[in-house]
Amino acid sequence: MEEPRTIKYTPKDFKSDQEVRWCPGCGDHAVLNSVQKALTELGIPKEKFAFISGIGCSSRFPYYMDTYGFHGIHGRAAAIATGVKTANPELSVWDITGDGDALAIGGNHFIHAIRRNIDINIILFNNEIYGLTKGQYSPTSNRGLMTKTSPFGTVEEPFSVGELVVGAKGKFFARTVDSNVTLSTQIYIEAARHKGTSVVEVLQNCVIFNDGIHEVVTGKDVREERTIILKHGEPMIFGKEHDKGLVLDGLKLRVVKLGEEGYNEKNILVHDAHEPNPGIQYMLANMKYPEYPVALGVIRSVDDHSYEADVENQIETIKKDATIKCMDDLLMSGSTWTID
Amino acid sequence: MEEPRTIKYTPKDFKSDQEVRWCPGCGDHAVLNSVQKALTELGIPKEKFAFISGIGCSSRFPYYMDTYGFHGIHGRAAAIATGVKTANPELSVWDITGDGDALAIGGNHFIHAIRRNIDINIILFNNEIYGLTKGQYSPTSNRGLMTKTSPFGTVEEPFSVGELVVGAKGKFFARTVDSNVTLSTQIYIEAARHKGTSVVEVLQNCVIFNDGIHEVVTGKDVREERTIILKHGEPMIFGKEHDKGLVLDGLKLRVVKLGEEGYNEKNILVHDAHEPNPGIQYMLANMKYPEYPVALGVIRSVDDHSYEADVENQIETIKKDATIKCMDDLLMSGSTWTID
Amino acid sequence: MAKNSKVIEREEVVIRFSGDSGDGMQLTGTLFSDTAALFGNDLSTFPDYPAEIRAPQGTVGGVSGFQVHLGHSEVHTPGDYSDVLVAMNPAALKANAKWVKPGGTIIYDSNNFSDKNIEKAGYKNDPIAEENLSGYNIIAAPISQMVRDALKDFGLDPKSVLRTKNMFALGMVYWLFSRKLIYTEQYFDKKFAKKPEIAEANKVALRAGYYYAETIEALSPVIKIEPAPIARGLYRNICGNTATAWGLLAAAEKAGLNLFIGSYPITPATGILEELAARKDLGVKSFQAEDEIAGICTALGASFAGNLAVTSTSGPGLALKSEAIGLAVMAELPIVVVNVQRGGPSTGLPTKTEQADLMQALYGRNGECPVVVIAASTPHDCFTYAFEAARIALEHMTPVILLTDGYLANGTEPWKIPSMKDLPEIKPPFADPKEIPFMPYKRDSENLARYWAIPGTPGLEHRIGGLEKTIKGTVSYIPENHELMVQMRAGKVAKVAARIPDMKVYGENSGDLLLIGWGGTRGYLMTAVSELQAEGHKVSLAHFNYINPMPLNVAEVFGRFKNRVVAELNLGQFADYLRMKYSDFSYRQINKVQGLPFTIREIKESCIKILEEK
Amino acid sequence: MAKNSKVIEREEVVIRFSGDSGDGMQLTGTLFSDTAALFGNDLSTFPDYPAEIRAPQGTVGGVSGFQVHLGHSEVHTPGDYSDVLVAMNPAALKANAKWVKPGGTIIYDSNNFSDKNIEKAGYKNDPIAEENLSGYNIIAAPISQMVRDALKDFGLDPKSVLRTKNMFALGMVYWLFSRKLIYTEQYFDKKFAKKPEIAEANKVALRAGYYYAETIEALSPVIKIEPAPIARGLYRNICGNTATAWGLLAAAEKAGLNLFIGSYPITPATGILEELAARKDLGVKSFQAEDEIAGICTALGASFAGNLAVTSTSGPGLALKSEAIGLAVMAELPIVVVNVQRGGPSTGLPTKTEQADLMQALYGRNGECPVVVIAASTPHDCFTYAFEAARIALEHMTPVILLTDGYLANGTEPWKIPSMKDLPEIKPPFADPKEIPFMPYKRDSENLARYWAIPGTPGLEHRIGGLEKTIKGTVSYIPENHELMVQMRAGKVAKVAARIPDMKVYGENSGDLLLIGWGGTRGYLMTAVSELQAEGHKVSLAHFNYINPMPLNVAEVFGRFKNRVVAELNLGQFADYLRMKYSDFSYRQINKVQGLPFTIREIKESCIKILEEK
Ligand SMILES: Cc1ncc(C[n+]2csc(CCOP(=O)(O)OP(=O)(O)O)c2C)c(N)n1
Ligand SMILES: Cc1ncc(C[n+]2csc(CCOP(=O)(O)OP(=O)(O)O)c2C)c(N)n1
Ligand code: SF4
Ligand code: SF4
Ligand SMILES: [Mg+2]
Ligand SMILES: [Mg+2]
Repeated sequence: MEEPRTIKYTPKDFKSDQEVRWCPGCGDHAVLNSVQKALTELGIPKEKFAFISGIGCSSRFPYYMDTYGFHGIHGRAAAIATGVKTANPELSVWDITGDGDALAIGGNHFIHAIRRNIDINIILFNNEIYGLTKGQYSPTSNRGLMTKTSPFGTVEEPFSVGELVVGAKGKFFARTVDSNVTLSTQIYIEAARHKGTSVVEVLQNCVIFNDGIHEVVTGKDVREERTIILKHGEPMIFGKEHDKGLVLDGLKLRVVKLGEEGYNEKNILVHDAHEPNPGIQYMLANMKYPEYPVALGVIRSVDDHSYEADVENQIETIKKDATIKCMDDLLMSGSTWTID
Repeated sequence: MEEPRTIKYTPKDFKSDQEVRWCPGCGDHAVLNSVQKALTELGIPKEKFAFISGIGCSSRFPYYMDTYGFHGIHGRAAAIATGVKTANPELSVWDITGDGDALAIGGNHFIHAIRRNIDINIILFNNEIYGLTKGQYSPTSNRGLMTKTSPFGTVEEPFSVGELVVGAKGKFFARTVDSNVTLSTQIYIEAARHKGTSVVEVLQNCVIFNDGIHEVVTGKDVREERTIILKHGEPMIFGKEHDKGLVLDGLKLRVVKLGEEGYNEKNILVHDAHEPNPGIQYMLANMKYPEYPVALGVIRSVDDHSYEADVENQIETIKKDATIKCMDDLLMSGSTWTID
Repeated sequence: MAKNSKVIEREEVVIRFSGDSGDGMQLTGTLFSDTAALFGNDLSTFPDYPAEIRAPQGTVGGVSGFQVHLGHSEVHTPGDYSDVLVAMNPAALKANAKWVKPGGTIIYDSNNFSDKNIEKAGYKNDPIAEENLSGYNIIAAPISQMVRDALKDFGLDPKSVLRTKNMFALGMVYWLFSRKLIYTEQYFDKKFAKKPEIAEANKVALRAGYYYAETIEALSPVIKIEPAPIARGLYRNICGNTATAWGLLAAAEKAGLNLFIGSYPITPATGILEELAARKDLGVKSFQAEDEIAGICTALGASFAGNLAVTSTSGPGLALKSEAIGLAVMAELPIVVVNVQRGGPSTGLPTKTEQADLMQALYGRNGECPVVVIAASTPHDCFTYAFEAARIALEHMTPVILLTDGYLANGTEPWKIPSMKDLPEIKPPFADPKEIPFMPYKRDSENLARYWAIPGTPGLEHRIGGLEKTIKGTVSYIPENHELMVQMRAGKVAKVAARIPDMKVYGENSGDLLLIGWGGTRGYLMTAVSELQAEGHKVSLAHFNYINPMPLNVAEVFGRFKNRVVAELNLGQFADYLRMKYSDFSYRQINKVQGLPFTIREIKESCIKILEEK
Repeated sequence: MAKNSKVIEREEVVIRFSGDSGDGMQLTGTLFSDTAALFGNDLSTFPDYPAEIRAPQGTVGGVSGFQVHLGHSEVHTPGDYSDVLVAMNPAALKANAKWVKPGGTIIYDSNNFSDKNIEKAGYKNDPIAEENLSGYNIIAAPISQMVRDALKDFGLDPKSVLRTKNMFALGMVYWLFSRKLIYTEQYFDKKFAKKPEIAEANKVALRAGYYYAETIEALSPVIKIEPAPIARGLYRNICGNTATAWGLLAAAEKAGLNLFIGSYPITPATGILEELAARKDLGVKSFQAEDEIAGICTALGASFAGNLAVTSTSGPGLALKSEAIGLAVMAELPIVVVNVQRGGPSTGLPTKTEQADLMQALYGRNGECPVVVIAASTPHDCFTYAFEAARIALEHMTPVILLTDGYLANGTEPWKIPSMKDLPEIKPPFADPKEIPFMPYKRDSENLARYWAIPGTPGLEHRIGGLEKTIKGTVSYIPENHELMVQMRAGKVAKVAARIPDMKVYGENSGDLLLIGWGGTRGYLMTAVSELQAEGHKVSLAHFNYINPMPLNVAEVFGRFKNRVVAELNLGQFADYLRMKYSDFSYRQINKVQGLPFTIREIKESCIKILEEK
């Protein structure tokens, strides 16, 4: 890889000339801002970014970025992005996708990208609904949600994104909220720097078809009590008054009050995002309100082989000792005979 | 559901008139025997069985069963089986699939069937190779495996079936070995009786393209030391001499020797397949030789809503109070006017 | 009701309601059509909205429209050009001005023509001037202001007040056509039973608009369109997607089978899944699949299990289903695949209409893989052809692809409600439980359908699948068996021709020119042919609903005309298909690929050109 | 070497090695052909094996065969009927007896004709009698026994000993054709360098067979086929799949691009992925995808990123790729989609050959979605047409579907090795980094290709995708823009015609009958036409490699013949296609759908029938 040029960008440098067409009030606007901010911090020249997406409201994202962009077909962003990154590992490749795009039609490419740990950054806009097709339930919609295709309530269990990521051998999982630009920006930066597949779940609001679905945990008045922002190496404390924490109780997590039952900052769990064994991270990713606060931040971030690097290495190794160096060599290799 | 007729079957009753065409020595033969044995124990009349499969060596299975059978297309068995079961919940529906069929092309249907917890029994023949297409690596092949499409060794991380099942919200996961007919039969019976999606991973030997891949743990001489057969409610003890057990060490499992370090039958972990929180089961499913014995038996079996039952219930509830009882009612419903 | 003295009668009229996506134009248009229908006019409507949920406010890209065509005689299309345009903002004017008939009426909300909005719409100067609308009847109504005034005592928030603008405009239009307000008022009473203040506000705005129109007199004369002489009976409005869903439901009831639909949402087909998901009262099992492949595969499973199985989708989704349609062909299971065509290729123009999936429906599969293909031609005959698709699938044990399109799916028209007892019986070829062993590929000697043995039936256990088989269901690589089975599958589909009606020509049975069409363009082609005939041309129409196989008398019909021209919304797929099937004839083409229906004028002009050549 | 005095010379001969799947017939056939090729014969081979990995031993379903056709003059097919059949068991005899020429030689392993095996093969009595082979030269050789004897001192286990039976049989055949053993011996020395005892055992068995044949004299006379007068040069054997892989590699080198292949294994296409996976020495990035959709989508990503991108598959896989091919059409990215056709529909006859994916390749996508379609016609010209496919894709910025088939994929023939310097240059239309802003849908005025801006290039940032766009890449629903873009995409593909060679007829330039074919049937059709011409008929052959677009002179060529007949391995897809494209002509058809190639006799008989009609 060549050295990053030292270029200073502002978010405006990443804005394309296209009108942004999301509904006023849609959470997608904030995500766009956060990503544009994050890119300015990476020291990567603009032309090295490729934004790939599927189909959905969120998947219109690449049009609004003044980078290389490819608006694909529904569900296939992870596969297209995998091809881009494998072909050219020098690009910073982003996969922009929705809960329907990534987890319904695109579920297979999603889990396989993760399994291979190819170095792409997947931003999954989870509004728990199909926005673009005007409001059908998605694989992350909760049981009972009434939508156009579930007028009497869905009878399906939703995926939990973090759980599926871990189940597919995921090495990086983070969660953020659309409107929290500061946290989001930080997470996108970490995702971009992580080598391997990074999955960031964004709790995103669809004002039109599923308004306020995350409000119960992300609402202004409640969010400090109902979410916890995890930071590697720091104790798992949350609450408006920083008065609550997480501890292990046997094999389960438990919310405790600092200063009660003998709990204090010292015996609260310390977040280890780098632990390869996903045990606690798995539980953290799965925490649900009201039993637990919902975990935000980088929940898991473990270094491992990345696919495209292994591919390049294997090629380099083999090339070194190869007797076949070009097509003419290949054509003449093996058993041949001459007619004269 | 109607009462099961009290019919006594022998395995022969489930053999079709078709010649079995697997390679001599293939593990599939033993699976066929085990399943045919298991069916005799279920008290379900023969005509109520439907065996659905994808494409692969293993997927030829339905031809050899004298039941209703549908040999589908590659990867789609779970979807077809879902349709069969939703349409007619009275059938006992089996999905026969391979590691390629279920986890490569069929990965999406696999995780969605599991998420919905539809009451089908998925038997996944895991030979860690594509058999029918003559030996390419699969999503369960270990890193480095040399095959026709990875002549220099694969650079991909394999899925762990149990981990993926849990990640997809799986409620039933078991593992067995093709050649262990007694254990397998027992597991198939439990899978069939479980209401919801049951996934049984069979460590299956492909004599032609991946011979002996499981031998290191399932070999006659070593299997007692390198596998553990889990039974709900029983302590996790294994070894030829029943002298080893599993304990929890912090958040990790550890193999201990009974009679050493103060360990005895009493303080060995007791298997709880019914615990909804997958914590320990997840670790058990993921145990790998040489660090651990490989877990066999029913690792997870948790009752929950099953999709087809919820669908039927919703329909029944709505039908009860509905004003529209037939098509003529529907045609005349809402706003209409008369021209005369 | 109308006190205006000047009243003129008209045969037909086209009205277009147009505004921002948030302006409620779809509802406005629907309420207007309902009132017209209840009055007894024949009508046809078409909604037209942007692909984005909310495209940027005030821009042309964000304009949402609803066109209504009503008449004293039969109406076959929503109309090309409008007599009246309601434009809620400058963008709406920009998007539609060129589609107003010379001298037509344009009502616009003058409060919304701010400089900012005018610029947003892409105008440089005064829009009316820029559009050169001097010969038109332009009504600049301060609608926003007037609803604010009318509702000032309601205590509603300003947003809610402005949301009634559409009703003010509707009131004006009602006055213009001297229509009753009562049906619309009843709608609000019912809809907002729990929010009576909202119901009242809308009704007040509606009446305010009506009286405003009466007052200003700028709108006179009042236009009257007498009821159409339509057949007696009970009517309702129906759009193509609902009609499709209902046709399938009717077929299930007639066949005595449960209906299963396995689908994945996609514009413009989603309405079918949505309607059927709501039909739990009739026991429908609606399965929202994880993707299109699972949609058809669950349906195939349900078909195997004995349901009437359906999957619905649009172009890209049909592409994804191709492999599984092949399995359905090989397994010879009944299944209906509904494809609501939209603009392509790829994601294309998802909310627009087109007829470019014909070749895909006919040939988009590996191997020799014949299916029955039929196409609906009006919103309400989607019912008929959905029923037909199911009937053919079940009685002939074959997949059937039903083609509709975005225009039919969303368009509505009045429909004389059929009675279930008048629909034909459907009798699937169930296997005889006594004929043991069951041979899955034994066929009915007449129509070549295999028999259907439903899992759960004792003694009929059998295996089917995608590999080539003998009659007994044994996998077979025997060359002659394969060829035989290929021919049997083709033959089975060909035999369907015996159970479909002959092609009936619209117009004289012979002549100078036969206009040929298929699917959703029928209204336009019929109207064009009617007008051409009225003008003395020897033109008739052959419109196809059965595409594969085709009616048995087609060649004969074609032979009776001097020229043939195929009009379709693609580059000529049906024309090419006819060249294959009826290669003795030559075919001219009229094609349009703009995401829009034909206009009648386009068709007529092309026909006249051909007629004049000779 | 051969001491036998009676020697006859033959122009050509067909030999079929046949046995159980485990009997090593594929290797035997390959070794025989290698020796023949090194001797200088022209040849063509075809392996034929069951779909099951190991079908039940001893049954007809489990028979694996390898046919070799070698000649003193040009050889175009593996031959219809064989002169010599080697049958390692009764099932092999059963499967092949009817394909031996009257009076031909049949060598069989008499030790393997036990009652049990005879019954397994489905014979009731003595197979020789039952097959009525009295006029044949039947050699009952106790092969099993003789290898046991020959290797008794080797200390090998009985299984390994019996595994050399095929070499004994091969030795006999070598004697019969008076061939050298040396190449085969060298093969074993190399192959089993680390297991010299196995190498030796095979060599001993080979020699034992050779001397046995010499001894029994039953095989006399020895048959000599002199070397063919083939062009001077360096040769190798190559099968279609390897040739395809190499053609793509050559194109990548010529274009100066990296080669990326994203594929999912499927019979009979897997060999292409396997060959390219082994070509890490040439830097190939081979991606084994999770499914066919990921195969093409990763390839599209790689194409976007600037690689020569390829995906390879067979029928059902092509169906799955349809939607993404549409995206490639819309994004106008270069990509080669190789489809190795097999028996369909659905899973069909996966190991058999067929030409029934033509319509799918041409039309199997939603919307107006044109791609370039070309077809290879011999195992070795898969190289040429794979290269052509890549050249067209890259230079015209379009997806290209390359059709081969199971027969080409597995068949081998000698190939005069080309030199890279003799292949044409490939110059993709890279965007000029100075022309800013980059307009993704601006086109080359001559061939209508858009320009290719590779991510990583400063200043050329842009967005593409599946929604309809303006020339600038802005999403657009403007009706006229859509129609224009539809026409541009169609026009771009049509313009490819200017860069492909004219159709050259094989035979006279005019005549009574033009036999028309496409793709993998060429060898059969050429041979049939040669023979017909030799018999005095005015028949020529027009064989198509470029299917869409077609060469510019086709209509002119067709017009020079009184009759046209289209021969293909399907129900008439190319014939129908010609009816669409060249509707001024009428076409007869010769069709076969048996999972098998044509026989020359079939073609000739059908042609003669047509010729006699007039
Ligand atoms: C093959 C295909 N199937 C279906 C669709 C229709 N479709 C477009 S987006 C979408 C789902 C969008 O949901 P999500 O991914 O959650 O994105 P959001 O709009 O909520 O951001 C669907 C079903 C399509 N465009 N293509
Ligand atoms: C659409 C499609 N793609 C690919 C194939 C080729 N194919 C058949 S089986 C198979 C994989 C088989 O592997 P697995 O599922 O593990 O089954 P096994 O043969 O090992 O039992 C593949 C790639 C196919 N038949 N259809
Ligand atoms: S529909 Fe929902 S997700 Fe889509 S743009 Fe509007 S608010 Fe956002
Ligand atoms: S190839 Fe392997 S998996 Fe397939 S039948 Fe043979 S041994 Fe079994
Ligand atoms: Mg969403
Ligand atoms: Mg396998």
